[in-house]
Formats: sequence, structure tokens, C-alpha cells
Amino acid sequence: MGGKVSCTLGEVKNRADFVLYWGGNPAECHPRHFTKYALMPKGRFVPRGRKDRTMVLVDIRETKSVKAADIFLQIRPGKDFEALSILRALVKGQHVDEKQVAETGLTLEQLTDLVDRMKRAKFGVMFFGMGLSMTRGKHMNSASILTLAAELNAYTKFVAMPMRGHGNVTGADVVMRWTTGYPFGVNFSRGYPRYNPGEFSTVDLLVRGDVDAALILGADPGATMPQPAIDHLARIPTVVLDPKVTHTSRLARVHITTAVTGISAPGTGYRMDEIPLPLRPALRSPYPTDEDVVRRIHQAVAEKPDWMAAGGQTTTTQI
Amino acid sequence: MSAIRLTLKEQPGVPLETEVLSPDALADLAHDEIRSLPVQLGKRRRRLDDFFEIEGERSDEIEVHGDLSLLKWIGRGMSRGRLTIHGNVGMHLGAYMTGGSIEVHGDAGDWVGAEMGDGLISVHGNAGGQIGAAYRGSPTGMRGGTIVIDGSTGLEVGMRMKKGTIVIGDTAKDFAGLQMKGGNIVLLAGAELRTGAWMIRGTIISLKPIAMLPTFRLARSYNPEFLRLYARFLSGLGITLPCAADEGRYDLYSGDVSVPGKGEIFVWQPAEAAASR
Amino acid sequence: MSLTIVDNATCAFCGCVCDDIEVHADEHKIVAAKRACILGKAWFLNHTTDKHYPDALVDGRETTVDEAVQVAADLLDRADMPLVYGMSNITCEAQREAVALAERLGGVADSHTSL
Amino acid sequence: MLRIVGGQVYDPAHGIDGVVQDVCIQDGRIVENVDAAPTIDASGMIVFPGGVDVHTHVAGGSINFARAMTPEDHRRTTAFIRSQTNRAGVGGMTPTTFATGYLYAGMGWTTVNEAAVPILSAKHTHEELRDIPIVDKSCCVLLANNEILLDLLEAGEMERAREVVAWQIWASKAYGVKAVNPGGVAAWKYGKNAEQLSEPVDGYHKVTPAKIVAGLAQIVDDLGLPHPLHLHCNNLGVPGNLTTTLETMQNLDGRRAHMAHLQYHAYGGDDWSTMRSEAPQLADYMNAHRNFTTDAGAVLFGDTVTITADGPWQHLLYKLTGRKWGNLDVENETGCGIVPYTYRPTNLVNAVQWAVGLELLLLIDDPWRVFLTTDHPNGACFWRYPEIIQLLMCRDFRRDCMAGQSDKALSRIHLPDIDREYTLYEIATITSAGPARALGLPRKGHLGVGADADVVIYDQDDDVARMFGHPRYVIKGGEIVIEDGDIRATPEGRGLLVRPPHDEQIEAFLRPLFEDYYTMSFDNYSVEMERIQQPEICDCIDTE
Repeated sequence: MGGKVSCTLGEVKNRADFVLYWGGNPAECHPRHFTKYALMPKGRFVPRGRKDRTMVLVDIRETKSVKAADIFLQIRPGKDFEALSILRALVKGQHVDEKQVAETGLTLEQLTDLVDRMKRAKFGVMFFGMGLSMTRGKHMNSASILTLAAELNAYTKFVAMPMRGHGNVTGADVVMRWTTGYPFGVNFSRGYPRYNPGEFSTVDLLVRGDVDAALILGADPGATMPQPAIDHLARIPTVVLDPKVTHTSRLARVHITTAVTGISAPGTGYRMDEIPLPLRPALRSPYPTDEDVVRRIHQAVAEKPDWMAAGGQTTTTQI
Repeated sequence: MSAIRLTLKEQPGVPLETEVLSPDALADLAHDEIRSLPVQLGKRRRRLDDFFEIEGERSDEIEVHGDLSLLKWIGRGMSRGRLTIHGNVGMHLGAYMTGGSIEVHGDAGDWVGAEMGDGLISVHGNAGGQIGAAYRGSPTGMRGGTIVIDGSTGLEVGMRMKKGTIVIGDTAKDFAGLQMKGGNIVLLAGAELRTGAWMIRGTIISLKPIAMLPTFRLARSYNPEFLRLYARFLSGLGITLPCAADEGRYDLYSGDVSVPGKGEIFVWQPAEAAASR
Repeated sequence: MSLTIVDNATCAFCGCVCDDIEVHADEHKIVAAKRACILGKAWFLNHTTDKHYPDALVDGRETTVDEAVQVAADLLDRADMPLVYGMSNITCEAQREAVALAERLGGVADSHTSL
Repeated sequence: MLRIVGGQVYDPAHGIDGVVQDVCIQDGRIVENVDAAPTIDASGMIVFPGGVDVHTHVAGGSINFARAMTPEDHRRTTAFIRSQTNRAGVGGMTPTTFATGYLYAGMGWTTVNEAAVPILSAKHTHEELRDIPIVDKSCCVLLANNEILLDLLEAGEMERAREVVAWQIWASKAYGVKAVNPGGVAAWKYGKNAEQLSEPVDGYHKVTPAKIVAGLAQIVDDLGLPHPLHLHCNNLGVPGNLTTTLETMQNLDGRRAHMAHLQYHAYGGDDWSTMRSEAPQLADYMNAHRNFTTDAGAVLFGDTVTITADGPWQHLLYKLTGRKWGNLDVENETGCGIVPYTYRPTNLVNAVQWAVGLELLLLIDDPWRVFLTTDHPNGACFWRYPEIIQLLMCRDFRRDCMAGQSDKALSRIHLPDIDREYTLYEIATITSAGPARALGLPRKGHLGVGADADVVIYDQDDDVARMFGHPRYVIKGGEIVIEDGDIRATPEGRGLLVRPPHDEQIEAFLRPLFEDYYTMSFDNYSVEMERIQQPEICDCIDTE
């Protein structure tokens, strides 16, 4: 059933002689990914740094990252899943028809060459960005590249990981997993955690109008989400915690200004490879931290009568 | 024994979870007991009669009337009886069911018949995605039974299904038959992209041309014998599968070779089209 | 005015979370972020200790944090199906509190990951 | 204050075997006597010291990775519903942190040792440990594939290696040192393994698994750590690995070591089809060599998820099972692999594994040196310990369990010939007194004056599994936390640490190496003391 085979970024720095980016533009979106972690640094087993690595970039258009690549494969928009399927087949020595490759905008020769290079690598890594994970196919596109990496381990050492953006979104995954068992989209309405992406994910909840109040913190959906979702946020009582008065604040009932994470609010942040790092603020904020405000809201809620019906502390039949 | 009849009298403001609307839960209950059954409105525990006018008792035949688009888990895990819905219905209809039948005169939401073991679900309108699918992380979706959707459906129809039949009357969105392990999906009006992706085993039959993944190979073109038998089974559900040689032939594609899998996709080529190719 | 120098400060702007930044700050603002990339530099230098925004707003009216906290608690507690969403640009400690609050509220906790 | 009256007390550390006597508690400790205290009438009940788990995986990057991989298990397992007392959560193969505390306490365990912590993500482990309520917690830091250490061993710089280890223990706020597949995980970084004890590790000329083991054991003794080297041998799970295990133990040459989950290291045969139990041979060796303790790593039939720093083994298991595979290599230090697994009685290999865990527990004659574990969640989930206790105490039950097994399976195991049945006194030893002593925790695992008031009270019940699964009362630090299955209180547990002294100059040596090899700042590497909940720094000891 595939899998998720990954490593911390230092393993890439020290060992990777094959580095592939798919659907991402690190030169502009993660500028130090090349220089500090994955491409340029001299590593323990790649002593010449960049010279010891082959870099392949797969994207639908030429970005600034192309300059850093040894090989650029320009794929036709929306054909990532097809290309990854072909690669998985080729890795296993399956025949794929030249004609059928054409729809991806790439040639069989290019993909065969890519597979050869992957298998020849001593340590290969594939990073993938939102150009893969947010286009048609979405989670199945991510699953495809993760599975390709897992399967390559029959031939050599290979790993894959997403290029997470958005500051500490990785931390949100990590924290939710240990507290609830699930990485995101967790519903507590029956008193225990439940998970079903598509059902309990925010855009779906808002577009369908399934929620009747919202607390938004560390995000500005009013600027980024589809209009029907924004319309619903404006319809229901919304509370925003943010260092700025945001688009979402303007359509909210309540806005509370908070200190800026990492600038004036201390704590922990997770790197995209799930390594925790301490945040060391240089400034003192005139505003309270998100942590503090959330705790205060929680205390205020806890003083109200508990809605939860008294009953057992456990259940063996989850719905 | 006459049917229990429920009519929605108040639309919930947020989704309402009503797994109690199932013959197994109602069949042995008196009227008052049915009325007081718990339902879940968001975080609030409410009574069934807060939302429904209820007539009848002690029956495994249930009729529900009204727009139930926000009602989830109707028929969850049911093993017997008959559930008829006059109106639209929300997510997880008949999930985990092992027997009995559900008929919907309207549209249904996502996850119809998810991980079902046996029984029959027919939806006369459209339905959402993940019909007969496996829930996240589960190795296996539908293990038996039949789902017939007259209209169109969303993504990932029959994901990881192992046995049973799903028939879709109008177009299915992407990833129909995703990671399929067995059973049959019949697409009367074709599908959008990536049909049969990651397919291991099982059969997809499309009566309209579909976009094939590059990791499926055309194996042969013929009128397989087993389809004649299968057509007989489908005709019992009121569905006609063409299989006479003079009407046309089926192109058989096998894949998904990226797995590599041994799934089969049959695409119907009517006689004229077959001749002009 | 003397500068505070934070060695090995962590940049929380993107998922790289580089932790080798040398941040120079006076009491008012950050004046330098050595080793940060162009995005990180812009982020560090964009913040000051000024009060650009009101402490809190309720229905567009400026108010105290205490009052806003009470109103927020009322609105969220009253809901049948509240949502707690975002959690990208906050610390893990705040995320932990946000999950605890969602649990107390009987709502949904979700992050950017679901997009 | 509390007085427990009239219970049959089992306190092996003081030789008390079912004597009816009172237990008195004040200020979280056991005391000689208390005046006018509330009492628990324990007449007809059994009183044990709180359970101690010497080897489990409950917090940190690996188990948290496994949680994300197994939503299907979370859905079907026991869920915890939020109340005024407890947080929400799920149990199952990889319980959430809060649920972990409730489940351990719920069966009377009050101290747990998380057995595998990379330094690089130790902050994460401690954040999770902080969210495991009720129980006290210690952890072991993974060092046998740490490349800075391996380089020092290669160069023969033992003294400096010792200083580095001391620094690393404190940097990770650990309690002990763990070695996993020495050299093999480092080799796995290039897809290789270390299968021969005396062959150099891939990428090295002199360092062998044998040298890593001996070197670390020596360092742990030199530093006087209260818990000996916690050792997961090479070739885990592989048929015929008994040879490796015995060689490893001989190679230790009289030094102390805790041999982790020996069940996985006691196999004969040449391949999967000829695999057989060599538990008697290993038990004989254990019986004759008192420098070792071990835990069973017992297997129970059913679904679980396997999680280990042993990356190569997990890749093999993924290939064997075709199920999901997770892997996370940690720069310069270690790795981890995750594969869901179902142990089936009809599977010959699984049948042998099931028997080996029990055979070791029954054939190692000194209960002070073999402890009850399942290497949670690898062999089974920790909340199934009561089933193992029943298997140990009831020979007939064991026989019933074997009734359905094939002659072929029965010919590969020794369990049918073993008549021993554990007494309650021995159960108290392998679940509490023994592991507490092996961990070097003087206030745990007994009910003498000065001990932590961690006490569990069971109703007498002929159904052993039910009795141990549902204690009547569990008392942690003098507070009643569980009563009749209800969670009554959820106090914070303590974080147990050691701080072996080290030469301050060692940082000057480490810093430049670190800057070359790692991708984070050296100054951000250590776990800050503020992250440890109720820290208690335990004393190092004289191991001479």
C-alpha cells in the first residue's frame, strides 16, 4: 500500500547525490533550501557539494529555480499523476508505450533517463511542492511521489518529502497527531476525536455551511479561500486572533491583536522535516501571545456550564 | 407490520448524525422509544422527535420524508429490512451495511455504502464521491453487495473495493476504481480522468469511451463470455449491458502497470465505431 | 541606543525554519537579520513594537482584550459546531492550547494542511 | 494521607509475599504510620507496587509518525471522551498521549521508560511526554549509530567518547543510553545493514558492531548511569539470530547490559520456513550470567504496528508484508521504520514468536532479571499485558491457546513442555520490583518506607486477565487516580533524568563538527530544562 519514506534535511545535505524538485520553486519560495540544506552545501559523503549532486526540476513552467537545475523537465499542466504513474511502471521494468507518454509533454527517453539516474543514485531525494499537491489529483499526486520513493528502495536509497510552506504548519500536524491521533481536520463533536478529510476539512465545512461559529488564528482565510467559504465566515460569528487586522478580521465579530510568532512570541516551531526548533524573539510585544489569548478564551468557556452530557469516559463504538 | 414513517419537521442548522435511522435500531422499538432515540446535532445530544414527525413502530421497513441533505449515517451498519428515502440524503448513507436495502428518491452525499459488506443501495439522483470506498487508511472498501446510482458521482468511486458491484448511470469524476482489488464497477456514461488508477484486480466496464491512463495497455478486443453472464445479473437491476457480437465489441485494457496490477477495464465499442476505426 | 543581538534566532516565515539567523534589534524594531534569505529578512524587518492596531475589536468597536475574550467565549460556546482553524503562524504551544479549546468546545480543529 | 487496610500485600523488594498488612501514605510517599487518615478497605484485595515498564515506545517522532499512518485503527478502538477530569483521545495500537497515560494508569502501571529518543528530536519526545498524564517518565537516548561517536570509536578516542556521551545524555534530557542495531542503522542510510558483529560497519575500517556495544557499555558503566546500556542487538527478527545475540552477550565480557525484547533475538533455523525457538539456550545463558537483565518483548496474536529505529529490518518487513511503510532517517544519529503488522496464530513464524516470548519469561529462572514487556507496540499493545499475565499464571490456559496450532508449529517451540506457573509474588517482581531495580529507581517498585506511593489494588478474581485489566484502585504519588475503571484524577507525572558530569571543554570539540554535519544550530540542539515536567535528576552510581 505504498508508504512514506523520509529523512531529516541533514541526511540530504550529507548524502544526497540526486535531488529532484517537483512542482515547487524553491529559488523564490524557500530560498535557503538550495544553499543551506539540499543542493549547495558540502556534506559528509558529498564533499564537493553541488558538484557531487545531480539536480532535476519538474514543473509546468520555467521558474527562477531552473537556473539551479542540471535537468529541467517541463511537464504539461495537470499531467503530474500520469507522469508519476509512468515512472513507477518504468522503475519496475514495465513497458510503457511511447505514444501514451506524449500526453505528459515529456518523452519516453526523458523519463527512461530519469529512472536510470534515480536507480544509479546512491541516495536520492524528491521534494514536492504545491504545484504537485494542490493541482488536479491533489492527495493522490502526493501519494504517487511518496510511493515512487518507497518503491525505489528496492534498488537504492530513496526518500521524498513535501516542501511545506506557511511557517509552522508542520507543527500543527505534529501537535494534532499526538493529542488526537490525526494530523488535521479533527472533529470533537462526540467528545472524542474523529477524522475524515473532505468531511471535516475547513474549505468543505465552510462551503457547505456546516459550521456555525469560527475561531481563526495564524491564518487569513478571508484573503485566500474560495468566495463561498469567505461568505460563510462572514455569515457566522467569527473570532480572529492575529498580529494584524486581516481580511478575515474585517468580516469577523471579534478581533484580538496578538504578538508575532518568533518575533515577539516565544515557543517552538517545526521545520518541514519535523525537527523542533526553539523560537527566540528579539522584540517585546505590546500584545499578548496567541497561546495566552487562547488559554484565556478556554478559561472563560470552562466557566460556563459543560454542554457534554455526563456519561462514560470511554466508548468502544465510535461513529 | 406496517412501515415506520418519519417526516422531517425541522431542518437542522448544522449536520445531524442519525445512525439510529436504521431497521436494526428501530425494528424492535415501541413508538415512544423511537421518539426518544438520541441524535447528534453538532456537539448537542438531541432526540429523534426534535426533528421528525414519527408514525408507526416495531417494523424493519422505514420510510423517511424530507430534505435530509444534512443528515449523516442513515442506515449505518444495517443488516436487514428496507429503508426508503423520499428526498435528498447526506453523507455516509448505508456505510458498513451488511444486508437489507436502501432506496433514495433524490440525491445522496459522499461515502454511500462505504466499506459495506452486503445489501443493496439504489439512488435515483446523483451522489457524491467515495461510493463504496474504504475510509482513510483502511485497506479494503466495499466487500460485497450492490450500489446503483442513476445519476453522476464524485471522486474515487469504489476506492479499494474488493467485491460487489457499483453501477453509475451518469459520469463519474476522477479516480473511479482507485486501488481497486476486486469486484465490478459499471460506468454507463463513462468517467472523467484516471479511471482505474493503481488498480490491482477487479473489473471496470464503461459503455462510453474514457480517457485511459498511460499505464493501461490495450490487450485485446472481443466479446467476453463472462460479460454475458454478468449482463444477466445486471438485467435483474434493470440495467442493460450490450454484449451481442453484432452490436459491437469490448476493448480490454489491463493495468495499472505502475503497481503492477492485473485490473481490467472493458470499454464498449459499438459496431459502427468498431468498423470505422 | 544599544542593540540586542539574538544569535541563532529562528525564522518562522517558511517551512525551512532556519535557526541560524543573527538578529539585531533595538528596543523598537529589528534592524538586521544576518544570514536570512530575502523573504526572511523582509519578514524580520517588517516588525516593530509599535501599536499599529487596537488591542481588540468587537463588532468594529475598539475594546479591551478581556472583553473581547468574554465575547469570543460566548460566541464559540453557544455554537453547535464551531471551527478552530489556521494554526500555521503560531507556536506549537499555542497549537496545543487551540486543540484543547476545540476539544472543550466540541468543535473541529483544522490547519492549512487540509487545503 | 491515606491508609490502605487489610489487603494482601505483595512487595518482593522486601520479601513480602501476600502478607495482610496496612500500607500508609503521606505526602506522596509510603510512611511507617499515619494518624486519622482516610482509609481504603482492601480486605480480600491484593496490593501491588505500581507497575514499571522498562521498555516501551509512547512518545516522539516515531510513534507520532505511526499515528498518522493508522487512522483505520483509531476509528475502531476504544476512544476517550472528554470529561471534567480527562482529555479526549484514542487508544489502540498507537494511543494518543493523554490516552497513553489513562491506559497505563488504568491497569496499574505508574512508571514508563520510553526506549528510543534521537537527540535531534528529543524536544519533540519531551513535549509528548509532558502530555502523558499520571505516570512518571524516563527515556533512553539512541547512540549506537551516532556518527560523531562512531568516528571517535574509529579513532580509538574512548575518553573523549565518554565525555561526548555524557554531554549527549544531558543535551537530550535522557535517563539512559540505548543502542539499536549497532552500526546497522548508520549503514542503512545507504540502504545497507550490519549483520556480522566483527565486520567493520559500512564506511568505517575499524568500528564493528561488537566494538560499539562494548564501547558504549563501558562508557555507561564509567559514567555510573543507574540503568545499564539498553541494548537492541543486531539482526532483530531474523531466523538464526541466536548466534548474534549470544556473541553480543559474550562480547560484553561481564559488563552490565539490559537486553531489550529478547524474544526477537532468540531464533534458530536458516530461513523463515525453518525458523524455530532457541529460547532455552538463551535462557540458559541468561541464567548463568548475572550481569544481564532483559525484557520479554512478548508477542500476542492480533493487529499492531511495528516501530523501531531498526530501519533495515522495517524495509524487509515491508517487502514481506506488502503493507504500508514509513521510514524517517535522522541525520547523523539514527532512523526509524514503521510497518503495520498482524500476528496470526496460523502463521508459523508468528506462532514461534508468540511462544518464544513466553518461553523466555518461563525459562529464565530469576524474575528479578526478566521483565514483562511487549516492546509496545511491536509485539502487542501495552494495554494487553493482563493477557500475558494470564498466560504466565495459568498453564492450562496456555495449553488451550496452543490447541489449535499445527504439529509443525508445535515442533518448533518448547512451550508445551513447560509446566511453570507464575505466582502473584513473581508477577509483582516482573512487572514492578524487577524493572524498577533494573532502571535504578530506588523509590519505585516497592512499598517500603520512603518509596513513592504508587500502589495498585486489585479485587481477587479467578479470571486473571480481568483482575489485572481492571484494578479496583490505582494510587499515584499518594493520590487515587483510578477507581473502579473511572479516571478520578490526572496529576502530572515526573520527568526522570540523569546528569553525568562532563568536561565543559567538550562543547568546543563538538561545535565545529556539529556545524559541518548538522543542519540546525548547535545552540538550539539541547533540550531546555523548561520542557521537562516536574524534573527529577537521579543520582549516578558507583558501578565498581
